[in-house]
Amino acid sequence: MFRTFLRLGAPLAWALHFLVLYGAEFLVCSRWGSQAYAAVVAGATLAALAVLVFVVRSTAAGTGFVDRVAFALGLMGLGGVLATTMPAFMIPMCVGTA
Amino acid sequence: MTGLQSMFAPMGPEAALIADLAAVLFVGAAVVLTIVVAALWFAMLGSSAARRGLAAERAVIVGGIVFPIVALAALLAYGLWVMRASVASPAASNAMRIEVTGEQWWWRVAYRDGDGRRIESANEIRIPVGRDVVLTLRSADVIHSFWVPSLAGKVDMIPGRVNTLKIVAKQPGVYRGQCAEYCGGAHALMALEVVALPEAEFASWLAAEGAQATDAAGETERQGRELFLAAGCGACHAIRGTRADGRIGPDLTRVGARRQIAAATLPATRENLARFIVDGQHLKPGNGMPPFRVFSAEELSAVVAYLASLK
Amino acid sequence: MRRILYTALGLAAVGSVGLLLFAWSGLYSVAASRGHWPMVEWVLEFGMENSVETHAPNVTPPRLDDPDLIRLGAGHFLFGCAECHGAPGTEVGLVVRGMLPPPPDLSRRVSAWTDQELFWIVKNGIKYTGMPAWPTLDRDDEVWALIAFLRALPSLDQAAYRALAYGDVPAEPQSGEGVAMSGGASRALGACARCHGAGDRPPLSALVPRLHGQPAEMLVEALRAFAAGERRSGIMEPLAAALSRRAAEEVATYYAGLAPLPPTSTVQAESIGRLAAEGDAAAEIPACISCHDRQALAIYPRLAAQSARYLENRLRVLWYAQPRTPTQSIMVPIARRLSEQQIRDLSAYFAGLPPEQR
Amino acid sequence: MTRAATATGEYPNDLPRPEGELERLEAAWELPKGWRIVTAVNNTVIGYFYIATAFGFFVLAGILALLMRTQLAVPDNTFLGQETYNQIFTMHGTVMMFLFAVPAVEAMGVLLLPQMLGARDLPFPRLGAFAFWAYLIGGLVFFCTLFVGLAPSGGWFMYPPLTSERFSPGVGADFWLLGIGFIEISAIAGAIEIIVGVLRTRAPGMTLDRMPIFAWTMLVFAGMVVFAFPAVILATILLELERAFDWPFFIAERGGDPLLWQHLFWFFGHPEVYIIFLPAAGMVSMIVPAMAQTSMVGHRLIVVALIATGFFSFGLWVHHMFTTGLPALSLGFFSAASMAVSVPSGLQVFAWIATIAAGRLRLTAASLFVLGFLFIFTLGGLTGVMVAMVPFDWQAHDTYFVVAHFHYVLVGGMVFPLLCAFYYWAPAFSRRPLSERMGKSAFWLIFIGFNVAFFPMHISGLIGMPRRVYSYPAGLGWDLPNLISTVGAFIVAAGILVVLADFLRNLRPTLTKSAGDVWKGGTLEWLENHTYGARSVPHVDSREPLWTHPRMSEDVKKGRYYLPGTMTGGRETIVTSPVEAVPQYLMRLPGPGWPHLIAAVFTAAFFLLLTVKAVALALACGGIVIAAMIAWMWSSDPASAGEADIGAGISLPTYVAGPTHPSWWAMVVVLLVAGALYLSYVFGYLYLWTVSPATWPTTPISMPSWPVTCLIVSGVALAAATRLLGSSRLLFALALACGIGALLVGLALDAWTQWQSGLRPSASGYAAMVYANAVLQAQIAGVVTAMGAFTLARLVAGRLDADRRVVFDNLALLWGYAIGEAALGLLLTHGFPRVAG
Repeated sequence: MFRTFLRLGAPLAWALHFLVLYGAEFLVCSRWGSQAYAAVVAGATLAALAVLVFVVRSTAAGTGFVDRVAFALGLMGLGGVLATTMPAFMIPMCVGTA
Repeated sequence: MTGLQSMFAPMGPEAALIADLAAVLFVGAAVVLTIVVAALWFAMLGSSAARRGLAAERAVIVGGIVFPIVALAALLAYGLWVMRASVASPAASNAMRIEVTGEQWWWRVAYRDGDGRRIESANEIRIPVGRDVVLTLRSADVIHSFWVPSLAGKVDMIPGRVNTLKIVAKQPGVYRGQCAEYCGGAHALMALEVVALPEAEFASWLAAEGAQATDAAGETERQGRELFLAAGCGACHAIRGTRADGRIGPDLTRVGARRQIAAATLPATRENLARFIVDGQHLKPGNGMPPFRVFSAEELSAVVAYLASLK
Repeated sequence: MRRILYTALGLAAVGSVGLLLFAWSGLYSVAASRGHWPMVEWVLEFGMENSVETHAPNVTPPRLDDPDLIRLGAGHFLFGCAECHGAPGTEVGLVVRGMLPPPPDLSRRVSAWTDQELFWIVKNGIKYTGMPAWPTLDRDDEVWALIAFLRALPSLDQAAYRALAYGDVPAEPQSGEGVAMSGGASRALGACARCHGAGDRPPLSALVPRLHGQPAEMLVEALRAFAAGERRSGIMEPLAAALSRRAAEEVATYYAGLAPLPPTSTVQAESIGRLAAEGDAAAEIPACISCHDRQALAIYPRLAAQSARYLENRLRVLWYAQPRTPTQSIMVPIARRLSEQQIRDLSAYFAGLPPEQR
Repeated sequence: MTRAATATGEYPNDLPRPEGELERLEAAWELPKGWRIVTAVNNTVIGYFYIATAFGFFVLAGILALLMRTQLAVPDNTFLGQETYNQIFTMHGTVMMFLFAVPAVEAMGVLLLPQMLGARDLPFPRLGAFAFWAYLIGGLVFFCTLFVGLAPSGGWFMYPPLTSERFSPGVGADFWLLGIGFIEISAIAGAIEIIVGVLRTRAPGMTLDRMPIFAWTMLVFAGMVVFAFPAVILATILLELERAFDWPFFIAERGGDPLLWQHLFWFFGHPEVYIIFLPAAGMVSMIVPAMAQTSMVGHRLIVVALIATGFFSFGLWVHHMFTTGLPALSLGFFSAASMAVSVPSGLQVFAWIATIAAGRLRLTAASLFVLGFLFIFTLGGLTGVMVAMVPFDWQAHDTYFVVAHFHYVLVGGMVFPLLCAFYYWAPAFSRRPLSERMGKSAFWLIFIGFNVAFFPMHISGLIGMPRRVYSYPAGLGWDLPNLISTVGAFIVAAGILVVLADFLRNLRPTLTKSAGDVWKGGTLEWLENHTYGARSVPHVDSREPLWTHPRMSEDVKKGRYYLPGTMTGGRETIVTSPVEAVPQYLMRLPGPGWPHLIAAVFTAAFFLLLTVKAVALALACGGIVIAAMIAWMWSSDPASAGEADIGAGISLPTYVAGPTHPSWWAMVVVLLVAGALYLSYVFGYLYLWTVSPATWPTTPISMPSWPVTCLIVSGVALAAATRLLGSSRLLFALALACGIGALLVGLALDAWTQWQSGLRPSASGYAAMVYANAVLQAQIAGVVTAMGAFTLARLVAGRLDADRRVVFDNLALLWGYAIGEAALGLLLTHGFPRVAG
């Protein structure tokens, strides 16, 4: 079970991170404002990065096909999470959510 | 490559920013396409050294991963910057506010004059040059999309939602736009014109626009007005100053002054007015106005004369 | 397997050629005077009965004991059916007796059919018998009126029948000159007043419009549209077609000159009054009164004090109509925007409106 | 694996093979004769039908495109009327997406996968056949609505409120909703078959690492279908409920929201593009190495790219909604994800170029199509990056620029590879290869015509021409680009005609004497191909076994490898473990039959009759479907036939239960589908709350204590039944009946309580969502009940016991899921209003 998770962990972490950032924008912004939303973004991103780094580290040494694929997916996931987070730095938060 | 309705003829700041972005994108795309085609060429017909280089997994990683990531990250940053410039700058305090409501298949337009009184019009939006104009976009039925490429990108009009769009016209002129979201039947025939006027001209126009309809001048016009009222036109159309106060179709108080009719798809000539009254379902199938074949030829021209006199 | 197939195909081919030869020989007599061979008669009848049974629509009929429906049906029966089928107190005409098959006496035969079967026969007619189809296929409501009458027919005596079919119009001319100049009973057949009433008499049936005080132009246009087949009605089309242009204008002027009848109901709901007077912009329903009050064009009908049942029925007919006349072109799209509830409420509202108000 | 076949010459089975072995194998796999061929279930036969049907729909939808291009050739044209044009563009999009693209790639999977993986057939042949027939009949009827003017005209994206009862009265929209919803279900059935087929029926030794790229793409494809299609199925259910019963999911005045549809539709619609593209890319990844005679460079990178694409593509859906006025930052997230997804695609492009550089590309017709694909797809990808830039999209969205973009992506990315695949794989399934000469002329016509038709659309879009317009005025500069596009469209049509002519002249489908390995391909589909696949199932120890073992074809044909005959006398295939492909089980497969065909015909009839509101007839058809399905399933799950020796001393059981059995995997995939559907619903519920929280109740209704009790009882009964199966038949039956009864009672009680509280579904978006939950729960509970009854019948008939228990295992999975979903439903509909209120 844990191995299976490890193998698909990277894309799943990306998907969850993406969903949290997108979903929270409406919910958090309309109730608690942009500060709280910024905290959510930061927290979710750190958590996702932690998972991804863990996946990458624990599969880096593997030689089997599945491990190598999981490793590469981990790197892709890292790229994906960073790309997703980029707009949060550039676009003002909570604009147009009223 | 400019037309009446082209994103390559930017006349407003947002459209200009997007046109610049487009130029960067086109050049970039041309470069990348050239690289790919060249790589393909060398892969098939190049020297063996070139082919060995291309065949290495490293080439795949550099060309297929590293290069796209770098290029796309830069592009994304640029795109986000343009977006920020469009959405994050508040409208000026003297901004003009105009309500535009999409209906199947025309545009209801409402201005507010100095006293906050609502002045309704249709299918032709007049704006002052150089001033921020904030459009409040709504829909009365299905989803429409407001799009005047020379001024800005499009924004949808969605039932139950209110969207806004800020536009500024840099110079006087007529900018054509068109509904960009498929809205059923005559979607193709739902256009509009934005007429940008110098500030002073706009002010006097708005003052005139808010007044009551001009009175029927001659005998024919008077007869036309009576026919207009007796035939029930006023149940759907309003002409301020008469008992025609319908809210279903476009307000006709200044119909004679408009450049076009039928949502900017027909020049506002008397022939076209007459054709639309009698045969509107043929000119614009499915539109809400039934054909009024109840008039004799003279009666019809009297009605048209009256409408044309409403300037 | 294959042999059986070929044999069957061969037999079928021989059979059809044989039939064709027989028809070509002309030996078969089509004379109506001789009657059918018993075998042929049985086959035809058997086929007809089963055909009707199969085609009869699976619909629920309206209430057939509705007096308004029966009276409307009676009016048409006199004009369209009695000539061949006879009626209480009237024998079948001599000419008709030579038909093959002879038209049945309806007071005895209708009980053999279900409502739906009768409806189908009256609407579509029957091949090879002389029974015609309803003049238009668009007016099921009228066909049901006739069915209602047919259900009532077996229990009618001559007096009751006459009261239904003629109303206050005398069934026969009163003077010898009248008979000499216009030909017996036939003149009364086309009398508008049989159904629409006249003077201060309202129509016999609430399903028939009140013409009293309507603009003459509207009435002439309606008769023209009926005659031209643009406005569909199995009852009115043949009658209007028989009128000359002048006669139509005369009768229109006559009715236009009558005083409007008083309102038929007193129901006046506030909200529905607003719909009639202001319309509903969100639902794209224009105000009714902008075309139907006294200031409107004379080609538009006035609705105040009109019968509510007529208005309801008319709006429903318009809902399904293919617009052909200028006024239908305007009204059909509007009628289609009305809900069933609005149709009922608006009809009641106008029926209760005193004519002098609008 | 003691005696794995290697180059040293040791084989699993010895020669000569016993007398009559081949004859028995052939007899077991014999095809029905004459017109009874319609009862056939072999993947090859169904695959032919499937591809031919899909290509037929391609041609039909292409004709619609020509009609549209004729109309748009000149301004103010009156060739087609407004309503006709609107119907035609709606049908063109719908047919191309739902009746051509997805079925075509699924068909390629059905035809190629067993051959490529060394299986005798797919694991559920009748399910595959059912999916095909349902698609054929449903698709044909749907297309024919065009001829009677009943076709939908709301666009293939069917946005409400335009498609609501108010703005689209008439049955056109219902045909779309029920017809397409039903074809989606057929696509999901195919996807289940493909997932289990790829994971469990590979040849011994074909580990994931050695699995052909095409199989990888089909696996990702099927996985995406499983998660993407339920969203649109839910959307169609909701819209049909709104149209038929006035439940206001999308009506803004009553607390619905038109954008809910867009979210659900594009959550399916964007992955859909990759669902179509990935298998096509997989075909290219098979053809390029064969044509260049070298292994794929970056094989693993491509696998990673495929998986990454599968995931990233679910994060793009809002990029179809950039102009709807969503918050800017949200748009930014989706813009970023849209950029991220182009990395894996770029990676594949460079991997193909590298492979071409590594070998020597023979310039065959197939190669030309690959090159055309690379050019067109790259250009489409680049314009894709452009429209992923939010501000640029504000201008380009819903214009001809987008029309140009996605035709470059879809025609470039899918039609070119498909034509390429026809030219490449025809010799494996036809007596004659297709003509190279005609193929090349077709390529040049299609390639040139395509660019002539679609390149000018970039320009006409940017100079202001919106999509979906049936006419345009002169004088806006659109005249010339449109005329050129129309000319191009007819050139493409000429190219397609050449392809069709080539099919007529040279395509001679066969399962006995195919032209064979004319390209010297390295994968197993180039073994000699029969109704039963290859004579024996090879042991695979590399990615291109036919290159590693040049004599493999001969040896396979002689029967030297695994399973050279039939062990049980019927059809069978080897089931292997999902990662390492170790043989585990010899699965017996059903042969031809009528029930699945009857079930398909009447399922189609059921949906189509519902559309025209012939409810009684529809229900009658539904009854026939159930009867046919029972007849179909009754003969499944045969009792054990003992152990079977497939060679190399490997003895496989002929009966297994639990996770080893492929149907357990299929059921798990079904649960994933159901779960995805329900999660889409949960999203919809929460989404409507964010839009109009005012319609949510301030005083929630009473706690659902009785429904919860019922669910607990049901769960206990499930656990009891699982134990009792081995011991007491009577108690088992009792537990089963009570447990399922409790589930039904619980759900009914909950719905009844809501109704008693005065809540009516047409009142608000909230109310509609509450009852939509009941509808979804009832669906699952209905299936559980039917399966429960079936299980009891098997028990009574003596076809279910402690060992022969697959039927119950599958029921238990679904039953457990149903309890879980019901519990989640209670938590949502009762808990959420309390938390939010």
